[in-house]
Amino acid sequence: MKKIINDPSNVVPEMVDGLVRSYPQYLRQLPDTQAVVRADEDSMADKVGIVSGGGSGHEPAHAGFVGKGMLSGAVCGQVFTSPTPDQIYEAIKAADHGKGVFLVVKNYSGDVMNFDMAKDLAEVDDIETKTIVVDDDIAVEDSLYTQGKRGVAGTILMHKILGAAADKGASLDDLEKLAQEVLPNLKTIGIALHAATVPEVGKPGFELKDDEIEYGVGIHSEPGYKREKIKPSKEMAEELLGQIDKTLNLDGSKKYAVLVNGMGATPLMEQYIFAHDLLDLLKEKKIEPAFMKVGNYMTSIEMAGLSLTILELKDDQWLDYLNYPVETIGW
Amino acid sequence: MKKIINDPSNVVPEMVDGLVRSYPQYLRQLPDTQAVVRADEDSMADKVGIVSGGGSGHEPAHAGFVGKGMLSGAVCGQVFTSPTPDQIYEAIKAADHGKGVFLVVKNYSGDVMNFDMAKDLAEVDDIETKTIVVDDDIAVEDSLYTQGKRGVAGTILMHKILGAAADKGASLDDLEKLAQEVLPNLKTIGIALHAATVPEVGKPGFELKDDEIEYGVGIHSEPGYKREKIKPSKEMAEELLGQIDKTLNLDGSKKYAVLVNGMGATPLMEQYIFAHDLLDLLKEKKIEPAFMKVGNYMTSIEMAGLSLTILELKDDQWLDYLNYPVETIGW
Amino acid sequence: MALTVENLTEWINSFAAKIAEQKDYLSELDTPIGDGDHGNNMARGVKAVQESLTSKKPAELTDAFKQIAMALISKVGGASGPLYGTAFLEMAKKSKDTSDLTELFAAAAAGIKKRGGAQVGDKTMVDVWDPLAEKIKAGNLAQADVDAAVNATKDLVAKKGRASYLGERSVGHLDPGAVSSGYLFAALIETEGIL
Amino acid sequence: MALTVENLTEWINSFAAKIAEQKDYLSELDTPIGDGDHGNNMARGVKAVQESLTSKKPAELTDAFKQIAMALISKVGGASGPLYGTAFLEMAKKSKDTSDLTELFAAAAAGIKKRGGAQVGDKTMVDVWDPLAEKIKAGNLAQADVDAAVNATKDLVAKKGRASYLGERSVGHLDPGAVSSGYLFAALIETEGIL
Ligand SMILES: Nc1ncnc2c1ncn2[C@@H]1O[C@H](COP(=O)(O)OP(=O)(O)O)[C@@H](O)[C@H]1O
Ligand SMILES: Nc1ncnc2c1ncn2[C@@H]1O[C@H](COP(=O)(O)OP(=O)(O)O)[C@@H](O)[C@H]1O
Ligand SMILES: [Mg+2]
Ligand SMILES: [Mg+2]
Ligand SMILES: [Mg+2]
Ligand SMILES: [Mg+2]
Repeated sequence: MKKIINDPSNVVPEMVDGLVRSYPQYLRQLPDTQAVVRADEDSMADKVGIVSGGGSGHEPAHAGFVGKGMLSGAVCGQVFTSPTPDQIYEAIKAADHGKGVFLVVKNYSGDVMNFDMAKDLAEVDDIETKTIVVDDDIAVEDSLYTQGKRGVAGTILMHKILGAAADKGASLDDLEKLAQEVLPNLKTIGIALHAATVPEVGKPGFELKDDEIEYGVGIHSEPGYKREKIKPSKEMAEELLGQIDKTLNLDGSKKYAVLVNGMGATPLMEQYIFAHDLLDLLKEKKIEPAFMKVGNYMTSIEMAGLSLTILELKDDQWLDYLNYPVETIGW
Repeated sequence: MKKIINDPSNVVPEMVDGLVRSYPQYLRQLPDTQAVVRADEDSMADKVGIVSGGGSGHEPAHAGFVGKGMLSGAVCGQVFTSPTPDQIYEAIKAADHGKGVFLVVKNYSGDVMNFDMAKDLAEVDDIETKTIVVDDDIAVEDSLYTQGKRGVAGTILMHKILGAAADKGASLDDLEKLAQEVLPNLKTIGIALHAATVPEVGKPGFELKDDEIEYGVGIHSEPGYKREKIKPSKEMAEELLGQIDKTLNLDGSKKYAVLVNGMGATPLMEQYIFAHDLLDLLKEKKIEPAFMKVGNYMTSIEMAGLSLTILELKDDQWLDYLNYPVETIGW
Repeated sequence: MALTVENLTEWINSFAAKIAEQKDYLSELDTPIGDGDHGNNMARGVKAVQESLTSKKPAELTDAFKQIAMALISKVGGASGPLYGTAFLEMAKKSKDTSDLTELFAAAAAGIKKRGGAQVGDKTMVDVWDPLAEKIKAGNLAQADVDAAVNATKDLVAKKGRASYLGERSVGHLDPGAVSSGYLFAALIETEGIL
Repeated sequence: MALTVENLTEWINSFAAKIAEQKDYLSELDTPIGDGDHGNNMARGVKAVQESLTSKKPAELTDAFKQIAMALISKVGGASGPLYGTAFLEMAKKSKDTSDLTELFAAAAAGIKKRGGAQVGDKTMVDVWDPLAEKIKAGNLAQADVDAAVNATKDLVAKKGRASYLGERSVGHLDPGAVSSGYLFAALIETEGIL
């Protein structure tokens, strides 16, 4: 393991410190926590707060999306490990400005349970909270009897849409309704060329041979649905788009937002090439994305690979929300 | 070599196509070239154009900094290879709106010579051009008898400052004066954990052992000034800051802008940890950066490592220019 | 055979020692079917538990359980944090009325099941807590039962937690949370005069 | 012994063949002391030159040189593109007055020196162009001279181009641009009736 770090067990506090001190205009760290909230207190007045977070290692998610027009706060857990309820609770308190707090949680047992416990704590304080559990990763079969699909890069689009709506004055109930409407239309699927190394673990989460790629990986080196020899970008784009097409039934008469998300170690060069292939394939379906973004948004430390997220824009307002101006580090 | 690409000899056209089609609101590609200019034509009216560029592989540089308030155009050469004069010339023509065009060139023999030849072509058309050759990389000794220092990540701050000045109506002569004043105060030094692989070459530019790092590398896998066993981030920060201190004589009574720049494969987690260590060291010198940014701006494909740029803000206006709003993909 | 603050502390210290010793092993178990952090998570947690019990000696059983719960909840994170935390929080609640281990463990096991929604057979720590709480009730908990419960998770298909993403591929691997829970019960057995 | 469009084309085709053949070798030379692309750059360039000369057969020497220059300038990129381009552009200019190789090569070598600012001894293509232009003038250019000029770059410290960043560490490596230039002169020698 070769990393620019000090003590592997201290990466999160040092990282959060570096982030907040580099960007004091955006972020404030809550004392004795690894939770951050907007520095711009005024921008939260009279608005529903939005709090997200999860394990660290997904930078710029989630702290990089804290700011006017997007998240009110983010809680940074240990690497790939859900933050604890006490810290989430602190973020909820700081994000509450009398209108309640909406929680955006990625669907992992740890996140769901810890945010749940934090919710219980907030209830004691009479802070009203509601939650959306994002499960956009179609690589995993959904089932009532399992944890179900994971929450991955699509979460960023959820943050963006909810953040804009909250900034425009949506109530906690409005946000819950909006989140529930958006969620079934939000689908993501990823691919890895090599896995991430958690600093405290010291070796990659899984091993791929020099010519192997894995389809359907999660953002914590969870295994995917198949492993294959490396292929040209165009064929990877075909595979990922094909999977999404199966669930969204892509259709040239509908509007879509597209996010090509780098996993951390994959350069923009490759992401743009993939975007080129993807746009060609979409064109064959007579689809021009109404909104598109390419870059590192929900990473997996230094995993090489990318994910493709497509959101069917059922409502034109969602597009306005995606284009709504924000003041954040990472958007 | 494991990359998300198609034909290694076709990465640049596919990348530029993907980039421009993903972000039509920012960029327009000039026909039959790999040069891009602002989509927002109006924002260039009556202003001096600013054109930069160089070899590809540094994404988001330079095309990602094309947009209102920053560059007018960027020319994308082959990977790590200067673009050709004919393409630079096309970008100059498109960027010229009657007030001339200012060229920002990184100090590599190829870039300098190709931009020079383009300048000759533009002169025939009576388009006035002036040039700054950025040579911020202090890893290389300066000398009249050599190519001198290289141009690296500091170039982004040069783009930002000149872009804001041009947007506020600076003339070609004003820009030249400004660029020449900024340049001697702009210093960068980098570190690599592993080198980049040029797609057409297929193997890394140099080999580092599993526990080795190289100080002073360039952004094309140029070798640095020493190779050592990996150290904690804090000691790397000490080394890099120490080198910059030697040339800038850092002083708590002065103002500085700081850029921590990821090389492509180094995750933000590590960059923020480095920033944490750096800010601690600066604090010992009673320095709080007046401006700071951390992220991937001038990359070297998928090189792992980072660079540190410090600009002494001799003039408060430079700080205003750094904070001036822009509409670009990458800033 | 009675639960006291002293033997509770002894039990927990013994559990903490086992976790510290097996930290790497637990993370290794979590690598093929999880994210490789279970050992680190638990080690961080039990260290905080010990610090809490040392810096503020609990007077009552309820305080002791609460301190343990809060330390685990605020330091473990991940999935195991709220689950272990809930287990001890439920024991804290129950200990107001009784110090009977049968009732305490029944409450803890029920709490884990409620918090995580897992059932016996889902290849989670529930597969250890649930049957071993029954053994405590039956008054015959032995190390062989612990080993049996832990080892039984090997052949199961994971239905909850990260391992569930693997589906059938999770078969053949022990569940890390079951293994760490096994240490908790092993430590209990080894603690003189508690059972 | 006269330069014609025909033997110029033959010379350039022979140069192009050598470049194509040695593409990987040239990039390899460019790896320890450069960025590993010289072979690719040159291969791209000479391919464009051949395409240009095939698609539009030049009538005059000047046109031929100009086409070659423009193809190189617009396709090679990097440092070698403008340098080779300048060399042929200077030959194009000079060829309006004369077809004497001595004068053409003197103009080309001067152009390269001016464009890049390098002198003899800086470990660049100048170390091939400059002495071999002199040999042409002396009327006794031979393959041994080419080899000597190219090999002499091995012991030099680079002062210009990317290799200069290495300083002393550039010693012991051939300069890639010198090697590719060597092919140009070797091709000239092999071309019947041109020298
Ligand atoms: N829903 C659940 N119910 C019960 N136990 C669970 C559940 N989800 C996970 N676990 C337990 O947690 C263990 C993993 O803990 P840990 O690795 O610390 O957390 P994470 O999975 O968040 O990395 C699993 O081995 C399993 O025993
Ligand atoms: N200033 C210069 N003057 C003369 N020749 C130069 C100069 N700079 C570079 N060269 C030549 O160019 C060659 C490198 O070309 P190439 O690899 O194609 O370009 P780049 O260095 O831009 O990658 C060197 O080997 C050297 O011969
Ligand atoms: Mg975890
Ligand atoms: Mg090059
Ligand atoms: Mg785990
Ligand atoms: Mg080269």
